[in-house]
Amino acid sequence: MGDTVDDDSLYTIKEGDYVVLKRGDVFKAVQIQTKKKVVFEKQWFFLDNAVGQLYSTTFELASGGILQPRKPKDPECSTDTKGAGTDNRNIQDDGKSQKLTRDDIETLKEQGLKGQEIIQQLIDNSSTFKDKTEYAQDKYIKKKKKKYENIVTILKPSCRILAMMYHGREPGKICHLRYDTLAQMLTLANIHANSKVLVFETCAGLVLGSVMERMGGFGSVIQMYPGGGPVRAGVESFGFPAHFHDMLHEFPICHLNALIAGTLDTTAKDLSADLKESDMAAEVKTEAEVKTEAEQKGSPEEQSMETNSGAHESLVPKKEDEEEKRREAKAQEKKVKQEEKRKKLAAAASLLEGRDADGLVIASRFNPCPVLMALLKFLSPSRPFVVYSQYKECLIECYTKLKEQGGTVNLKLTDYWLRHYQVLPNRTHPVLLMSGGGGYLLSGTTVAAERSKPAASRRDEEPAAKRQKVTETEG
Amino acid sequence: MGDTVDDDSLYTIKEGDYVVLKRGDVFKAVQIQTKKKVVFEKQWFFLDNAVGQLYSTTFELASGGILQPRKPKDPECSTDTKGAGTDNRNIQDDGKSQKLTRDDIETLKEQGLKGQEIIQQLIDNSSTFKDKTEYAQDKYIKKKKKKYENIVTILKPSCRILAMMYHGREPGKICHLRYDTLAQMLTLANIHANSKVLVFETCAGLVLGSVMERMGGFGSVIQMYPGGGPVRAGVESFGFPAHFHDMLHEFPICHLNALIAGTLDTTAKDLSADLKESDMAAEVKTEAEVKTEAEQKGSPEEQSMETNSGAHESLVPKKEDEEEKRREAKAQEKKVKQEEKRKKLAAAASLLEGRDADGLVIASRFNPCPVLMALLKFLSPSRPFVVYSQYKECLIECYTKLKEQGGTVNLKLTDYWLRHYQVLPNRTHPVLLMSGGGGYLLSGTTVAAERSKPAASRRDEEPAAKRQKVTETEG
Amino acid sequence: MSFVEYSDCIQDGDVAIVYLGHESMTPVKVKRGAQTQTRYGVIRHSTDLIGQRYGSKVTCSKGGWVYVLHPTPELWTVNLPHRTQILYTTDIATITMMLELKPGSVVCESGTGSGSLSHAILRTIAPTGHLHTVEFHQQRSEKVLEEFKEHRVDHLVTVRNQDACKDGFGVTGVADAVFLDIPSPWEAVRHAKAAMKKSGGRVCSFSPCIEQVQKTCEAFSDQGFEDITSIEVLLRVHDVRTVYLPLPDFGPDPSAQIQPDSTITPPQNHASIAVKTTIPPRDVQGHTGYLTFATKPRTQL
Amino acid sequence: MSFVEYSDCIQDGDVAIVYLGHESMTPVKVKRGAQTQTRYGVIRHSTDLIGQRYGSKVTCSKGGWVYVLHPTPELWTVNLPHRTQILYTTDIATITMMLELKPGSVVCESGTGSGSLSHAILRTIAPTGHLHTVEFHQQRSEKVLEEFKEHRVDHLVTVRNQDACKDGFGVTGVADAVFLDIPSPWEAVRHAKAAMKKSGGRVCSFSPCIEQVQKTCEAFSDQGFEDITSIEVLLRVHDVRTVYLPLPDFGPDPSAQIQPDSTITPPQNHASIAVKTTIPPRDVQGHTGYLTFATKPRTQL
Repeated sequence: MGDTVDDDSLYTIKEGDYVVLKRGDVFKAVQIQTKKKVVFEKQWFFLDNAVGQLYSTTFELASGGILQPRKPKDPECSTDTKGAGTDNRNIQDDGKSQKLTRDDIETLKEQGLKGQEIIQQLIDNSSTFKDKTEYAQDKYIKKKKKKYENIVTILKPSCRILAMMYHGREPGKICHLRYDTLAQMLTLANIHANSKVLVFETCAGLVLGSVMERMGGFGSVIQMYPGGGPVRAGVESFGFPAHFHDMLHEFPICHLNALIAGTLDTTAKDLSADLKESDMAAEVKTEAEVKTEAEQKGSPEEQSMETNSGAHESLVPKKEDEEEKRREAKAQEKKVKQEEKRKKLAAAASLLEGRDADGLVIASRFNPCPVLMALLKFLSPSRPFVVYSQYKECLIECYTKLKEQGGTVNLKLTDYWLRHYQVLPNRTHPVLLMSGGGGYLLSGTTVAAERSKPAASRRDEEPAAKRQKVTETEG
Repeated sequence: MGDTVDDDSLYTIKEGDYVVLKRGDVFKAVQIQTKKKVVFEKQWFFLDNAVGQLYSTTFELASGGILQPRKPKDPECSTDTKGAGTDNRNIQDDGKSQKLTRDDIETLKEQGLKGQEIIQQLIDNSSTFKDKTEYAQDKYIKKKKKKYENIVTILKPSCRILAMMYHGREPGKICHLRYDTLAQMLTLANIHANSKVLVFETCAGLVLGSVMERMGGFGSVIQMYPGGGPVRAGVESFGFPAHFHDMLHEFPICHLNALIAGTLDTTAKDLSADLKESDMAAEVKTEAEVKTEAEQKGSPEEQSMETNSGAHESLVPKKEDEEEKRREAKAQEKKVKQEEKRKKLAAAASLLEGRDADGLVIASRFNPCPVLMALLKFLSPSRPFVVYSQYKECLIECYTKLKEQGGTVNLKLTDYWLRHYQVLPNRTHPVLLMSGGGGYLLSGTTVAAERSKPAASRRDEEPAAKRQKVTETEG
Repeated sequence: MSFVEYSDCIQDGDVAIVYLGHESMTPVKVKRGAQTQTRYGVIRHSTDLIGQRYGSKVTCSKGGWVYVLHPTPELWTVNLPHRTQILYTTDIATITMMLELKPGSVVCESGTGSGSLSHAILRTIAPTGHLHTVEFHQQRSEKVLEEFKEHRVDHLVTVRNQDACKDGFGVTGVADAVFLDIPSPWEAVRHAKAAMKKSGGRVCSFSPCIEQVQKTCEAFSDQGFEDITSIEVLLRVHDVRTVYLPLPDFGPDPSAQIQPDSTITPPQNHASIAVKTTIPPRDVQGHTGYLTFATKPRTQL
Repeated sequence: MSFVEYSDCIQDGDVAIVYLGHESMTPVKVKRGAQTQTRYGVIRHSTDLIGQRYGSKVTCSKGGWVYVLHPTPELWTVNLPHRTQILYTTDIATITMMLELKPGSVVCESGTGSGSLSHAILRTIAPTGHLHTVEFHQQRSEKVLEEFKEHRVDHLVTVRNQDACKDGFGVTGVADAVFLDIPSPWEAVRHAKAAMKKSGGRVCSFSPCIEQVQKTCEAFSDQGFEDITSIEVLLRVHDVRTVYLPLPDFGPDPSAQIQPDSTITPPQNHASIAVKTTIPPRDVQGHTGYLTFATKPRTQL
């Protein structure tokens, strides 16, 4: 039987918590820090008052950036619309239908009117509102609400919320991986507790965090990372309990060839130069900085990045006499960290060496084919894998290579079509705007490796799918 | 003001008419020929009784393959369902719910019961029918109707009906061009009366016929054809009045290079060898045979083709003494036909030589890029063109080539998503089965040819679309 | 120039489409002596447009240049002044085929709206067909008639300012096809039937909401229409792009070092491959409306 | 073997998936001494299966061979005996994420049906969660419990044979998430609310028809649920193919003949190019159902 305790203390917002702010369909992940200004949807405020409140509480923004818990069941939907016209034959669009001027509205705001009240004022002062169709009235209110209502809800983070947040705010950071596609990946890779999963991603840590959430702290996750250090900003946003991090391992792919060849010596104190160097570079940086660097390497033009190298420079000591001591301490610290790193690498390597992982998830801006071919070697037979790419062509390459090489079955190249609906009395229809694409997946299952066999004879290994057309051949 | 005559004589089925048979969603194009057995949906019958009836009449199939006009408002939907269960909790599927055996049903048929009556018998003898949900009952009735109702409707052909017919029955013959995609092509190419349109297709003539229907006999269509002769089986099925054929011209693409170079001499009696040869080959064949051959050339494995080479062989004379005469007559006939062909070619060439066509439509199994690049030369500036391909990759090639070369604007690579709905009280939803894909279109507009300019500087000619992502460049 | 027949050269009084760049166009009424301001500078109608061939490149005063295109219903659809929600080419193309429109067809339409579909209908039914279009909003019906005149298609169309639900289409027994784009199409179904030929024809109703579709299907069925089919067609645009995908660096390959020929350089850290592909726009039109088609059978009188 | 934990080798009593070829699989209950007949010949459980590693190739008596796969909820979904319409992986994956399921989640489900979703839920909430699943059809509820035992997940699940609309889920205030797949989900909404934790949770209803969605949304709203969202997710499969496109023959190119080097042979009549592409299956699943999600807020008691 599961844990059915329903104790409020589990649901209380505490200082240091990672939370998600929500207004309408817009999300933002932040950490609760007192006296720290947060900017969300072009407004700034402090989260101090959230501490001690329960998760999922909605707050009103008062002046001075103060949050005030909103009373439950505020009359949110009670905007008085005074009847709707049945069509719009009598509406003339002359731009003069609103009697309130911009200045009037500013005055109302200064008088302390709340969003809801301002909207009511706008409706009362609109000469055309009551002639609009119900549909048009609804649209009008929604638009105005967005503009004048100052509320924010604080949520506990989850894979669902963070995936929707990244997709909505910063799709470029997660390779345009849409949340429903991520959902498919987690299921297709059979991610669950007590398994050993390999993850290769450049999605800000979102995919890694999602895998960890689904494993609930049971089992092991090995993050195969490119570049100077593992990217985990997205993982932090999940706000996992500390013990979740015990299951997380990391392995730099720059040692992958050595590992595969069996020449990686993790007992040696002196690891190959490039690892040491990249480690050194990574060590003196904060997690956030590493992330920034790692992402920038691949996409130097990325616009939305906050670069911040101040931390590094502040380490440079001011006084000459302290220099020596610091240098020594730093060297010592460096040594300790290097030893830690070595142990970590050794642990990850030993997890990989058995070549008995239970799942593989790839979602990156790298060409996926070489990554997939290298990492598949580490899976047990009869285990699922899934590769995401924004581009179908990349997965066609993977598919072709796998068909040539054998060792996998149930290969499937897919994408998904996500449609949202507006369900309202007499106004039900698909939402007018939809996502253009959610990316592509290639999924499959490993099987026992073949005794080497010419590729040509492989064709008949899998009974061919019913031929679809004359001029086509499978694979 | 249009022709608003609503005279029944226009709507009477006559011998020799090209018509379309319809049952449910299934169509078949046939010609009305008396005493000729027609096979449709696994049943055979004669169309003799249809002559003199009005188009859109529904017939019952009586014994001996005789058609009998159905009385209007036959109680089609009155199957008595005796109430529906609200869910299926009580249904046990033991395969014993139907008390009528197969033999019983055959007996009923022999007794002359009509489809509707047999279905009612099946319902009355089903122990589970009344416990089924309304939804399940509906499904059951539909299934049985399909099996036992013997009705057929005779329709006047149209682009809509023929496009749906080909897509449903023989998509391989029309390069899997879905009817809604064809609809887009006709509109994107601005097909209308009094224009001059180039068509290159290997879609059995369906695309050509659709273009002709939209031109209503006004203007000219030049069919650019590959291989031995133009394919027009699909055009015949439209049953156009004779004068429509006056606007139709044909040009074999094997002379295209010569035409472009200005070296095609259509006044010479002796045209280049390959044309003559292919003409000769085509002459002694019926339209249908030519079509068969032309299609088989490209797709030798096509299964659904009815090959019929009897006609050719029957021309071989039996008696020695008649041989001479026939040979002479044939030579004469050949000469006349050759002259006819020459004139036709000359006419088509002179239509093309002005390079002032108003539209271009390409839909074939050939790699479209060379076809498009060659045929675009014959359009006036500011005219639309549209290329269909089953494969997006082919149109990416066209797009890239056009961007390099210039001379076109408004390039758009598109496809379409077609969804059918079941609209029934409390059972409204998208149809559960849908078409996987309708193919891709590249459309655009010609503009005045550029003075030659290096491709590199072309990039800035068209203000770039908003860059979507860092690692991408347009085009 | 006319919307139903091409001309080679631009003439005084034409409506031309000035192509400014990717998805940026503007319609211009050509008038001797007039000027049009664009972001590339001024276009002088007398010298830059009149007498030029459609499709020509025109250099503006600031040295920038544009193309001048012959109008078509499809270009008009993306350039017309919006007075209402309009129908776009994807739906229009489907409607045109499924209503079996062709030269000579007589068509009824309500409402006219901004005339987007009307122009496409006129293009297809010319030169021998006729469009009866009904618009209840007076201003709009006047405006659209003015446009029909400017576009030289007014001889093919009758515009009526009335309510199709109450007053029908103003004609009886003449139409091959009827199109409805009004809030309560089910109220106009019997008028649609009355407007159509005794021998039958095709009808289409466009509605954004499924409840409208349900009521309309019921009305079609009640009025004896057959083959009632509701569909939805969505356009998907594919933007052609070349993308550069970095290749992962797995470090030195010990198995490769066995080879004596060490002149082969290992792959560079930031090597990448170029892939020609298409990407979808981030947000696309997810719904315009449902199209319900039906056939009016021969009426027994 | 268990559906919530991998094993390396096949043991007596396991359920294994025999992979026969593209989209052709069959589940097998492994039993010492038993045999399974396939189109490639007989598989002898004692020698061919027991003790073998999952994922191995097994040669059948006729010389043909198959792979034996470890069961997963996803393989089960495409291999299970259908006793009802079932949910497929595309909807299941969406439901799992949008209900925020994870190890430890307590979930209520009705109806159990053929157990397709149930197995996926159990996989995700193990080892510390629990599933309360309600099925009104007695035979089905017995059958699915038997399967849960065979799949070694019965310790994680309680199966109840009752009507969720009338009798609810048999638990109060314990669920993090509730899933409804019943003909009248709106009748079960208040029971769903009662089953859920005071602190709130997520709920989902799956319905094929839009009218069901409308009534369910209303019920959710009436019962104070928030963030009510209806979506649809469709799977699109792309079959990878190499296609050969013929090149057109435009005849001899006079401009090419100018070149003195005539050794270049003109393109052959039937030359073609190969293109690596994907094609869609001819017919695909066009609709399964609408998924309506909502959040139960904290209940003030």
